[in-house]
Amino acid sequence: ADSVKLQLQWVTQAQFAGYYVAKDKGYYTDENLDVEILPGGPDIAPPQVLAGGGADAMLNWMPSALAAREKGLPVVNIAQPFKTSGLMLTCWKDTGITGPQDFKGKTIGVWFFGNEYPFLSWMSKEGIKTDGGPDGVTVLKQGFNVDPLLQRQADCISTMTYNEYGQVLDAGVKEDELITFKYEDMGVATLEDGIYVLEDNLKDPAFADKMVRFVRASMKGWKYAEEHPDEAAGIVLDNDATGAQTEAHQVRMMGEIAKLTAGSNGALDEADYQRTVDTLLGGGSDPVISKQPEGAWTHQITDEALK
Amino acid sequence: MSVIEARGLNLTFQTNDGPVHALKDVNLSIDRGEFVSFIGPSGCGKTTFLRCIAALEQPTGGSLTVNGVSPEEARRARAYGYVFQAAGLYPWRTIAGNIKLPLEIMGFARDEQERRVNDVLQLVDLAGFGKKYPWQLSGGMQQRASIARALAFDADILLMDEPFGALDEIVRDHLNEQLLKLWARTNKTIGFVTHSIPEAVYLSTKIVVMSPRPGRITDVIDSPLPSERPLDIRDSAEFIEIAHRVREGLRAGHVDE
Amino acid sequence: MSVIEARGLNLTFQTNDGPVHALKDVNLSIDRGEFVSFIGPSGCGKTTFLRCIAALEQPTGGSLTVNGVSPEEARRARAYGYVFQAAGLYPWRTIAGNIKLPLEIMGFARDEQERRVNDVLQLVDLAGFGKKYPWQLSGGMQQRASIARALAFDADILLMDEPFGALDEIVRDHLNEQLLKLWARTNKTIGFVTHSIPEAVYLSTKIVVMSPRPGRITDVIDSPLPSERPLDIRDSAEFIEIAHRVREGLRAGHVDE
Amino acid sequence: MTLAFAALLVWILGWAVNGWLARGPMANTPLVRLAVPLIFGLTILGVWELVVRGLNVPLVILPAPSLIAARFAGSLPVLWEDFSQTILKGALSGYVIGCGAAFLMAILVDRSDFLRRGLLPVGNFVAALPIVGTAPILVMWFGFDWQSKAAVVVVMVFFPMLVNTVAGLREATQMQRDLMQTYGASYWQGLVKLRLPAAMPFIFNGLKISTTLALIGAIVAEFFGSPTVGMGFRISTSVGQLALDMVWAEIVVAAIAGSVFYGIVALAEKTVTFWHPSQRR
Amino acid sequence: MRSLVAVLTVVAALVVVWYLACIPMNIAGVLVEAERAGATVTPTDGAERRATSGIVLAAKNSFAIPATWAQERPRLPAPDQVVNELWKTTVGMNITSKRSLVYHAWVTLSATLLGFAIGTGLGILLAVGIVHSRVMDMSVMPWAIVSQTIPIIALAPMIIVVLYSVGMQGIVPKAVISAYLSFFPVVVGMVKGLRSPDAMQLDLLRTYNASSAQGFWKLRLPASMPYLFASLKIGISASLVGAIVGELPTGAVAGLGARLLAGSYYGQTVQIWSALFGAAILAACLVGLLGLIERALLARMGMAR
Ligand SMILES: Nc1ncnc2c1ncn2[C@@H]1O[C@H](COP(=O)(O)OP(=O)(O)OP(=O)(O)O)[C@@H](O)[C@H]1O
Ligand SMILES: Nc1ncnc2c1ncn2[C@@H]1O[C@H](COP(=O)(O)OP(=O)(O)OP(=O)(O)O)[C@@H](O)[C@H]1O
Ligand SMILES: Cc1ncc(C[n+]2csc(CCO)c2C)c(N)n1
Ligand SMILES: [Mg+2]
Ligand SMILES: [Mg+2]
Repeated sequence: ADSVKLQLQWVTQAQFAGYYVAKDKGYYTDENLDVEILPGGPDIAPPQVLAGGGADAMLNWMPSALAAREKGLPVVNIAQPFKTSGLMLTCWKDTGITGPQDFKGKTIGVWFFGNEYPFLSWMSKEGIKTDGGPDGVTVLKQGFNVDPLLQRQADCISTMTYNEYGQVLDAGVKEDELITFKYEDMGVATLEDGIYVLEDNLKDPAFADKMVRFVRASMKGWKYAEEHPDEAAGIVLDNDATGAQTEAHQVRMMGEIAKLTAGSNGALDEADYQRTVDTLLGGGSDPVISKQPEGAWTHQITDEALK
Repeated sequence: MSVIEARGLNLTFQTNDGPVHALKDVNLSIDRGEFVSFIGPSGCGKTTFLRCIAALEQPTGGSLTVNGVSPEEARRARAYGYVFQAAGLYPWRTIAGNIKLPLEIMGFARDEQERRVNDVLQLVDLAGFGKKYPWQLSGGMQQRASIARALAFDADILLMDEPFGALDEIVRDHLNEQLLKLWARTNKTIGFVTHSIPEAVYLSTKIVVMSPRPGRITDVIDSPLPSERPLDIRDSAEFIEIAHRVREGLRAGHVDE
Repeated sequence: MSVIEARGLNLTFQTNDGPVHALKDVNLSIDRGEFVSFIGPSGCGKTTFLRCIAALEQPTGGSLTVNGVSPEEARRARAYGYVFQAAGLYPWRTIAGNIKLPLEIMGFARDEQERRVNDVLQLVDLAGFGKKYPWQLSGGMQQRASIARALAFDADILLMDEPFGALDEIVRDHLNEQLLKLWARTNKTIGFVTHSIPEAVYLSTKIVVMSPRPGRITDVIDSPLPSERPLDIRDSAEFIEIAHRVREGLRAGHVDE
Repeated sequence: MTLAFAALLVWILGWAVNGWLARGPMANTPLVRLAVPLIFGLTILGVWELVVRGLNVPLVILPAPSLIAARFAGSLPVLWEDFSQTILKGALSGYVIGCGAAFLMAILVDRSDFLRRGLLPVGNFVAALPIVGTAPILVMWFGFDWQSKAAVVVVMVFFPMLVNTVAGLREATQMQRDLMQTYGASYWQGLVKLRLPAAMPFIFNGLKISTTLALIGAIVAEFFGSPTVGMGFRISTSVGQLALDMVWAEIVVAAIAGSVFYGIVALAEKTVTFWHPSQRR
Repeated sequence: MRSLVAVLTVVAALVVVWYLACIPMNIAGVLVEAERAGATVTPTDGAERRATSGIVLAAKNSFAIPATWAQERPRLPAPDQVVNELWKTTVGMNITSKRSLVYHAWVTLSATLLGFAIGTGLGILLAVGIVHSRVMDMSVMPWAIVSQTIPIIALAPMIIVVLYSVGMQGIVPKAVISAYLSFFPVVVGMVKGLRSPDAMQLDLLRTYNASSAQGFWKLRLPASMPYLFASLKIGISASLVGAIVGELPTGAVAGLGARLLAGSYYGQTVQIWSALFGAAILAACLVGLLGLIERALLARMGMAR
C-alpha cells in the first residue's frame, strides 16, 4: 500500500474526525493507502513539517498557508473539506461591547502561531490599531485555554464554535452573559482546515494519484462522520492517546464540526477562496499577504477524486 | 592561685564504631603564669583537652574551672587566645585583616587596632607583610601570622596546639625563644601541645605526658630549669635528664601499639 | 660510580610576582648506595631538587644525569620510588590496592604482585592491614603505607620528601631504624628531605645543607658515623658534633631573614 | 556537494588553527583565550553556512547564518523591544527577587538545623517541578505581562540559590568556627565575618546557575501567554509564520544576553572570591 | 529519622499554608458560581467584587469558604484534590489505560532514560576530551555554556522537524531534547571530577611512568566518581524536563507533558497539578535511585564513609 502521512494542526479531537473515521472504517485501506495521522501541538507548525518532508499533506488555515507561500514555501490547496469558518470572538457582555468599534481600549486574546492573520485582517478592515494604544485594542497572546476570559484577564478571547466556546459554557457561564462575534457573520471569514501539499510533489503523477485516493477516502470519512456524529466521536476518542478528552465534549464538538463541513464536497469553492484572499489583502496598512497569490490552489485532485 | 583546675575530667565521643574515651579521669591544676606543655602520641587527647579548656568541647564528666568560673563563662569573658594546629587564616582577609579580626569582634577602637596589628606583626617578624594574603606567604609565615592573631588581643590564657609543627628547626628555635620572652614579659598562662621532646622541655615549667586509649595523664614533670633559658641550655645535663624522663614516659604510653 | 650528578643546576620559576630562583648553581654528586639527607629552611628548594631528579620538574640550566642518562630517561626506565610529603594514598583503593598500583602499571604478574605487597606490608609493620582503606588508618600508618608503595617495585633510587614530618617522635624513631635496616640490606641510593637535624644526622652518609633565595647548597657534610647505628648513637660526642655543624650551616642560611 | 566539501575543509582548517594557538607559546595570553573560542564559533558558522547552501536546506528548516545576520541587523528595534520586555523586565526582576529571597531564606534556614533538614528535601522536590507545567499556572495567576514571567523566574531560581547558599553557609571549617568561638563572637559577627565570606564561592555558583535559568524561564513562560512583545512571543509566533530567520535572530539575542549576563556574574565572582583556590592560577 | 520528622513537619506546614491560600485564590470564582446558583453574595455587583481583594471577599462571604477547596476548575486546587486525582489516576486505574498517569509517566520515563543515557555518554566523552586536549578545552567549553542560554523550547520544534525529515519519529526526538538538557551538568561535573586529582597524585603516576590511559583509568576516573554522581542527579531531572518539553511539539500524544498540556488546554487545573506532582515524584524517584546506586558503588570503591 502507498503510505501517506497527514500532519494535523492540533491534538486529536473531533475537529479531525473525518480522517480518523476514514482510517478506522478502512476507507484508506480500500484505496490501497496506508495513512499515518500525525497529531499537532501547541508549537508544531504544519508547513514546517511539510517542508522538512516529515509529512505528505497537512491541514492548515488558508491565511497561514498563503503566508507560507509568500515566504517561499509553495504549498497548494488540493481540497477544502471545511466550508464555513468556526472562528469567533467571545466577549463578556458586561464590558459594554456591542460591536467591533467598542473593542477600542479593550483587551483581546488572540491565538498566534499563524492563526492571528484573520484577526489582524479584521481589525485593519475596521481601522482599529492593535498596538495597545488607547484608541486601539490591547492584544494578548492567548494560551491554549479559556482561562483568560474566565479570570477576566481579557475582555474577549478567540474561540472556535466547536471547542472553546463550549468550554466557556462548561465553566458555568450563561450564554446571556456573553456576546459573540463570528467571523463568518462579520464578513471576514477565512477558509479553515484545508488539505495542502507541496507544489513540486504534485507534478509527480504517482503522488497526485495517491492524493486523489486520499482525498476521496477522506471525504467519504467526513460524510460518514457528519451522518453518524456519536460514532465518529467515539472513534476519535479511541484514537486519543492522551486520555484527556471526554466523550460529552467530543460529541458536542462533532455536532458543531458537522455544521462547518456540511456545505463542502471537498472541492475548493473559488468564491470562498477569493473572499479569503480579499479579506487578507484588504488589511489596509498591514496586510497579511501583499499580492494576489498565484497557483495557491488546484482542482486537479478533487476533479479526479469526485468523478 | 590556680587558673585552670581539672578534677576527674572525662570526655567520651559517641561514634558509630562505639564510644571513644578521649579523656579519662584527668586531674590537673595550672597556676597563673605557668607554661605547661602537653606531649603524647597521636590521638591521646591533647587537642581534646585544650579544646575543653577553651569551651570548644563539652566534657562528659568531672569538673573543669578556668579563672574560678566555667570555661564557657571564661570564653565569654574572652579569656583565651587559641592557636590551632593549622594556621587557619581566612583567605579573604590580608594578614593584617586576619589579625584585626578578633579586635573588630571585641570592639577595639580603629587606631588601637592599627597599633596592635603593627606591634604583633613586629613580634613575629612579619612587619611589612600585613598587606599580603595568606596564600602569598609560606607555611611558616602563615603559622606566625596565626600566632600574631592570637596575641593581638592580649588574652590572659594562651592555648597553642602544635603551633610550630610545620616549621623547620631554625625558625622553630627562633620562635621558641620569642615565645619564651613574650611569656616572661607578660606573665601569661600558656598551654602548649607539641610532639617534640626538646621543645617541651625547653619551653615549659610543667610537662604533662599523656597516653592514649583511653586518653589520660601518665606523668606530670615540673621543670627545675631556670626561667632564663638560652638555646644552648639544651645541651645541659639537667635538660637531657628531663628529656630522658619525658621520653621514658612517652615510650611507656606506646607499648600497646 | 656516581648515580646522580648535578652540575651548575639552575631552576627559575616564572611567577606573576617575577622570577623565583628555586635552585641556583647546584653542584652535587651522589654515589650508588649513599643515603643523602637534604636539610634547610622552608622554601630553599629541597623539594624542587628532589623533583628535578625525578624528572617532575625541568631545570632551566645546568646539567643533571641519573644513572648516566637524563632524569627523563631514568623515569621511563622506572628508576625511582618517590615518597611525597603527605601520604597521598588513593582513597578508593585498599592499602594493598594502593601498594599494588605501581605494580599494575609496570605490568607485574598477578602472583608476583601479591607476593610483593605482602612483603612490603611486613616490612613497614602493616601486615594484616592490607584490606583496610586509607581513612581507616592513623596518619602514621598511612605514611608507612605510602613508603611501602614506593618500596614495592624495588627501584634503585628512593626519593623521600619529609616522609616522617607528620609523625610523633616515638614512631619516627622506630621508622628511622627500619629505614636504616632496609637501606643496609638493599643497598639502595636514598635522597631524603627532612627538617630535623637529629634525623638527618642519624640516617645519612651525606648531609646537604641548603639555603634559600636563591636556593643553593651551602654545605655538604660527609658523616663519619659507622653504618651500624643504634638509636643511642645520638648521645655520642661524634653525633652531637655533626649535629652542631649542621645547625651552624642552617643558621648561616637564615641570617638574611 | 563541493560546498559541503568546502565545509569539511573549513572545519579542519579552524581546528588546526586552534590547535596551533592552544599549544603555542601565547596560549595563556588573554587574547588567545578569547580568540580560540571565537575561531571555533566562526568555524561552526562557516560550516553551517556552507552546508545549508551546499545541501539546499530549505529556509523554513534551517536558515543560513548570513540570512540570520541580515535579519538581525534589519530588526534591531523589534529585537530591542523584545529584549527589554523579556530580559530587562521579566528575567532581571525575577532574578533579583528570587535570588534575594532565597538568600534571606537561606540565612533563616541556616539558623535552625530542623528547618534545614526539613526544607531542603522539600525544596529539591519543588525544584523538580517542570517549568512547562508551572508556567501556565503562573500566567493564570499573575497575568500576561512581565509580572508572570518574573514569577516563573522566581520559582525557577529560588531553590538552586537556596540550596547553594545553605551549603555555602556551612562551608566554613570547624577550625574557623572554633576560632570565632574563642573570641566569643556573636551570631551576627560570625555570619558577617566568617560564614558569608566563606559562602561566597557557593553563592556565586548559585547565581551563575540562576542566570541561565532566569533567561530560559522568562522566554519559555511567554509561550504560555504574553502581550504581543517579548522574545518568547516572537519566537513562537515566528515559527508559526515560518520566519525562521527571526527565530534564530532571537536565539542569537538570547545567547548573547545569556553569555553577557553569565560573564558579568563570573566577573563579579572573580573580584569577590579572588582568594579562592579555583580563582588563582 | 530526625530528618523524616523535620520533612514531615515542613510538609505539614506547607499543606496548611496551601489550604489557607486556596481561600483568597478561589473565592472569587466560587462566589460567581454561587451567584449563578441563586445565592446572595456581598457585594452583589460583579464589577465591585472584582475590585475587592480575596481576603475581604472571604471575610464577607464566609459561607463560601468550604467550596474554595472543592471547585471543579479552581485557580489553586486544594491538596486533597490533587492527591485524590493522583490516587485515582495511578492506583485507581489499570496502568495500561490511557487515562492512567502511570502509563504516561512510563512514556515520559522511557524518553527520559534514553535521553539521559545519550546525554551522559556525550557529556562524559566531551569531558574526557576537554581534560585531555587543550584545544577542546579552550574552544568547546565557552560554547557549551552558551548552548545552555538558548531556550530549548524554541529549538524543540525545529529539532523535531529536522529529525522528522530524516525519518526519526517517536521516542528519539524527545530523547535528543532531553539529552541536550542533561549533557551540560555532566560535562561540568565530569570535567571538575577528572581534574580533581591533586598535583601530587598526578606526579606519583609520573614517577611510575604511567601512560595517560593508565592515568585515566587508575586515577582520574575513580577520583571523578563523586562529582559524576552529583551531576548525574542534576542531569536526570534535566532529562525529565527535556522529555516533557519534547512532548509538546511532537503532537503531545502521550506522556506527562501531554497530560500537562491537555490539562492546560481544557482548563483542568487539578489534572495539571497532578501531572506536575507526578513529574516531580518521578524526578525524586530517579534521583533517589541514582543516590542508591551511588551509595552502593562508592561503598564498593571504599569511598563511602
Ligand atoms: N569529634 C570527634 N568525634 C569522635 N572522636 C573524636 C573527635 N575528636 C577527637 N576524637 C578522638 O578522640 C581521641 C583524641 O583526639 P585528639 O584530637 O585530642 O588527639 P591528639 O592528642 O590531639 O592527637 P594528635 O597528636 O594527632 O593531634 C582520638 O582517638 C580521636 O580519634
Ligand atoms: N610551581 C612553582 N611555581 C612557582 N614557584 C614555586 C613552585 N614550586 C616551588 N616554588 C618556589 O620555589 C622555592 C623552593 O620551593 P621548594 O618547594 O623546593 O621548597 P622546600 O625547600 O621544599 O620547602 P619546604 O620545606 O617548605 O617544603 C620556593 O620559594 C617556592 O615558593
Ligand atoms: C499554538 C496554537 N494556538 C492556537 C491554535 C489555533 N487553533 C487552530 S485549530 C484549533 C483547535 C480549536 O479547538 C486551534 C486552537 C493553534 N493551532 N496553535
Ligand atoms: Mg591534636
Ligand atoms: Mg618541600
